[in-house]
Amino acid sequence: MMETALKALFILLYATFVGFMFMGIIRIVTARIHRRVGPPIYQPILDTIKLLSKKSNITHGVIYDFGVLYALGATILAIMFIPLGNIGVLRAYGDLILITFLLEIPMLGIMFAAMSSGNPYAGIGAQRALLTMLAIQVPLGFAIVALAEFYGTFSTYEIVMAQQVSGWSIAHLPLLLAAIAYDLVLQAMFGKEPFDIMIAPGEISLGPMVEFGGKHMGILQIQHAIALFAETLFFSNIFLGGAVVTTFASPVLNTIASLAILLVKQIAVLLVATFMGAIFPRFTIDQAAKFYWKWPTIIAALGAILASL
Amino acid sequence: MVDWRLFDPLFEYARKRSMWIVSFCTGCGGIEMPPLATSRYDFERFGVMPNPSPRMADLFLITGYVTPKTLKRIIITYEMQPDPKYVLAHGSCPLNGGIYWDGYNAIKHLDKYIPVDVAIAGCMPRPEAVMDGIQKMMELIETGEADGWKRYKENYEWYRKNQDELFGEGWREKTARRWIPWLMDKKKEVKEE
Amino acid sequence: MVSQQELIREARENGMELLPLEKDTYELFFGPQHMATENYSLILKMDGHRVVKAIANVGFLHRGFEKLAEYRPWHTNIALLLRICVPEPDVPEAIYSMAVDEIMGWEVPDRAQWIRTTVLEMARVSAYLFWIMGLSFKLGVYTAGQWAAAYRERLMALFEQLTGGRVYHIYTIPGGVRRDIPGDRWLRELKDTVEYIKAKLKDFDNLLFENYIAHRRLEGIGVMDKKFALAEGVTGPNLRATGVAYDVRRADPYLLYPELDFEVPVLKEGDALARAMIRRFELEQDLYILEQLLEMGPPSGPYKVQDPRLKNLPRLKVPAGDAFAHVEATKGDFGAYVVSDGKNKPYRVQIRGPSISHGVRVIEQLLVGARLADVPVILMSLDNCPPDIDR
Amino acid sequence: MAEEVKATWPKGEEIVSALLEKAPYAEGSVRRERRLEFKVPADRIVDFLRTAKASGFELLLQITAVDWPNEGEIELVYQLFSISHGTHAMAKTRVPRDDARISSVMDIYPVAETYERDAHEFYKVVFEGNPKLEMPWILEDEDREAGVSHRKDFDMLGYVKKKYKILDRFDEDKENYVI
Repeated sequence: MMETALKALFILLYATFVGFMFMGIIRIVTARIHRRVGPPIYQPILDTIKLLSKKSNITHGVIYDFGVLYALGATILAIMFIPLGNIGVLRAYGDLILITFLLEIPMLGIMFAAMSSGNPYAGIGAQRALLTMLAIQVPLGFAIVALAEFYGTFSTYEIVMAQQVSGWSIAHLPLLLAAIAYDLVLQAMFGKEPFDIMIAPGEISLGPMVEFGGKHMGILQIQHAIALFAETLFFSNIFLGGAVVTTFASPVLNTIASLAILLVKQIAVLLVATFMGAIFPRFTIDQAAKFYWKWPTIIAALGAILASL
Repeated sequence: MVDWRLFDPLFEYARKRSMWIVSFCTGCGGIEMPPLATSRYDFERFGVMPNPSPRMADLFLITGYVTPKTLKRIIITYEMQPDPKYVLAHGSCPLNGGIYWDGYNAIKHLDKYIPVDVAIAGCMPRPEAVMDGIQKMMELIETGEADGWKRYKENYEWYRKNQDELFGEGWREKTARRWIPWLMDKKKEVKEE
Repeated sequence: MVSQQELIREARENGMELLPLEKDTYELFFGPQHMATENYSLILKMDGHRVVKAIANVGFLHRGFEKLAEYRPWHTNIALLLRICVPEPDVPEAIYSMAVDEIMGWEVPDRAQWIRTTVLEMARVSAYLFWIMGLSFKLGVYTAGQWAAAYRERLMALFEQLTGGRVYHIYTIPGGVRRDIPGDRWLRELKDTVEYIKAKLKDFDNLLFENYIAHRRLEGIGVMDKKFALAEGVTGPNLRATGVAYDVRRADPYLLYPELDFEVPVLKEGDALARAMIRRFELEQDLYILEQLLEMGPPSGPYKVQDPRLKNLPRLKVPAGDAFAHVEATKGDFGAYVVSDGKNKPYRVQIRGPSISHGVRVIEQLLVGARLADVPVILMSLDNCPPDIDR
Repeated sequence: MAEEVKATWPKGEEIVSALLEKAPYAEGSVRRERRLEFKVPADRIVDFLRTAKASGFELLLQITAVDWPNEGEIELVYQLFSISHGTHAMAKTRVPRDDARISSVMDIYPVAETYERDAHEFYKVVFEGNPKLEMPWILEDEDREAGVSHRKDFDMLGYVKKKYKILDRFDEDKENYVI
């Protein structure tokens, strides 16, 4: 029991820290593409500390406070189900569909809070977020069906183990197609262009987040950091082979090595998303929905069909 | 209970190094904001970042002259910001009216209406001067002298009196109502209470 | 901590009405505290994410220039009036000086004409780069905007060498320019900058003007036809995007433009994409004009009129009369009407900014039926500049 | 002076005489190349602009109001531009200062609505037929009520002193101040 609690705590701390580093990396890489120096890598941590230290002048009711915590809770729960190298708390129950669901519901929490704030921009942002969620379900579903068909299991841990034998998922054509579709979906989950429709600073002033200030925004920053970590980790696990290192005698060394391998893969996923975000304009919401229901869906469905053959 | 005062130095450091600007370019100084944000000057190095929402912003850059019409929005936006918040007035015009010292539609002394922490003189101040102002603001935050938001709370009556003298009583409601009759399809009269 | 419900109750108790909303629509105050509008406010009546009605609320930048100009001597007004158009402050300087030249009957020397033309073209290039930045920030492709603002800095540095000011130059004065070109080195640097920006145009094409998503975002929104555009007083690139080849530099030539070789790009579609493409072609044309000017080289001679009255500018008296002068700015037809009654101050100065027609009636009509996501894009594609309207 | 370079543009003379044939109540002249000038009585301005638009003056660039208190009149200058002829033209008309009324030209040039709102706000000229004159334009309500205008009799410095209670660099003894 004690060991499980310690493991959970470690995962949480590690995910938060690395997630913040990821946010810093995104900002630095974007700045370098813009030919700027960019902020220090620990800038998101400073931002969060500052936001948490601010005073709240106004509240918008219970749901407004609860929604943010709900989002954070769901993300923390999701990170527990995803296998992190050799460490895992609930990884045995880490069902593909469950994790996908848990990675999406933080958005619902943010939406609860946004809707209860009464700001029209937040309302529009929440509508856009809902429609984006609806749009990404279809390719996401097909991608997961492709995985499940190919490996014959829904368990993330088993998929990771199977990849140690048969090679990375993306080495197989059906799963490569599924990975491409999933990567496009990931762009919307990260909130990067061309699918940052729900925040769209130039249009609706950050959308759902427009009323959040101080502590609410601080908690959302932590949630965002953990979610970044969880989403990249999930992708690395199911498509990029995860990391199961057993070469060293010491389990500690094995853990460190697998974490390092995972980190490299996660950063690769992150960089692809950042580069895509830097060169594309933003879609409007109807164009994005049409796009998701067209190309990624076709690609993922093809993958699912090929996988089931 | 945790005594949060223990963490004050950490908070001050974080506040200093992460100032988010309200994206409200109030005058011609807005033209120097893009150069500041881009590769030649790049204020993101110091964690300064424009932010679309006033609810999560710390620093209010008054970039240039302020007309009474804008000042109404500035006051509302300033009051929406959560504490602690800082105001950096940019250019000669918020100081004493600048080139519009005899103009009927430019505010002469901005600090009568909202507290100003740092002012940068010049028209138009060069980006280097603005960077200098931001550095000065960082110093003031570190030493705790950037207390405009405290002054605004303590002397709220005085500020309120000045604002009401300029705009007339009940200007907030009047401004919110002003456009409603024109937005309706049938021109309706808005009741006066 | 006050909750929203309490605030609403308190408001009701105090007799305040909440905003009366019509069924199924809501009001959206778009600006002035908004990333897309900058000192300009749109009051939108929305149905879902479609705009039902739009009203432009202007006047956030009103400083009463036209009244202030009546209180200031002729030469001081240049330092005042150039603040009307912040992205290209040389335009108000030039039109005011041209109008005063006409009343005074001054023939501006060749060298001054060359310098004025060069400065105006440099201002056009920098304003177009600034506009690229605005459009790309509204579309979400921040990379192009960041690069455009960085290239603009090179022109700012050149302006600084020439005039001593980065943004506000106060350089063109009645009768010529304030001081001479600093030397050949400046000309060489200008040549380098022109070549540099010309080489970088390809990047903007890839990121913005030939990008698939950008085309999807821009095409088919904010469509104007020729008749509508002419009736609404639309000028500049916005008019040329509807198929009317009206460019002040060709229709009413001034300075050195009759001697220069350049094209006036015209497109027929009249939508936001056409307006964006016109501006991109014009940026290329402006760089070409600058190349021609540099090849021509500044003519020798004085850089301002040899007139004893120019020696003591504060005592300058302009004979009674009136004159209208206009130039082609990046936003459209920028004009000044100056009336003098023979004193040392203008009797009346009226500045006609192009946005007074784009930013009020045109935008109100183009926005009806547009999606909320298109509002900033349409606003930016018209290149609306609020200080023109407010003055 | 403008008169020195007068009448050196034959094409302009043609345009003016063609237009004056259709509108005999107006006076017209050529100032210089691409600058025409017309003087129109205030009650015929709508007819004149309709004729002008039909004969090629497509654009209305601005309506400028100039206050002449000594003559007790407000001069309205309609800045027209003709793309087909490539010339600018001013149509000048005068209305009495105390009762400044003129009919709106909105149905000829719809954009005139904006210019008329501007002239109404700052010169108190009433344009009959313009529905948006009372709509808030640039000035705030309190300024409108206080009578801010750009007419020559508006005491700007006094108003500034009253409104902002400060005018630091102003010396009342000086007739002309230079900043």
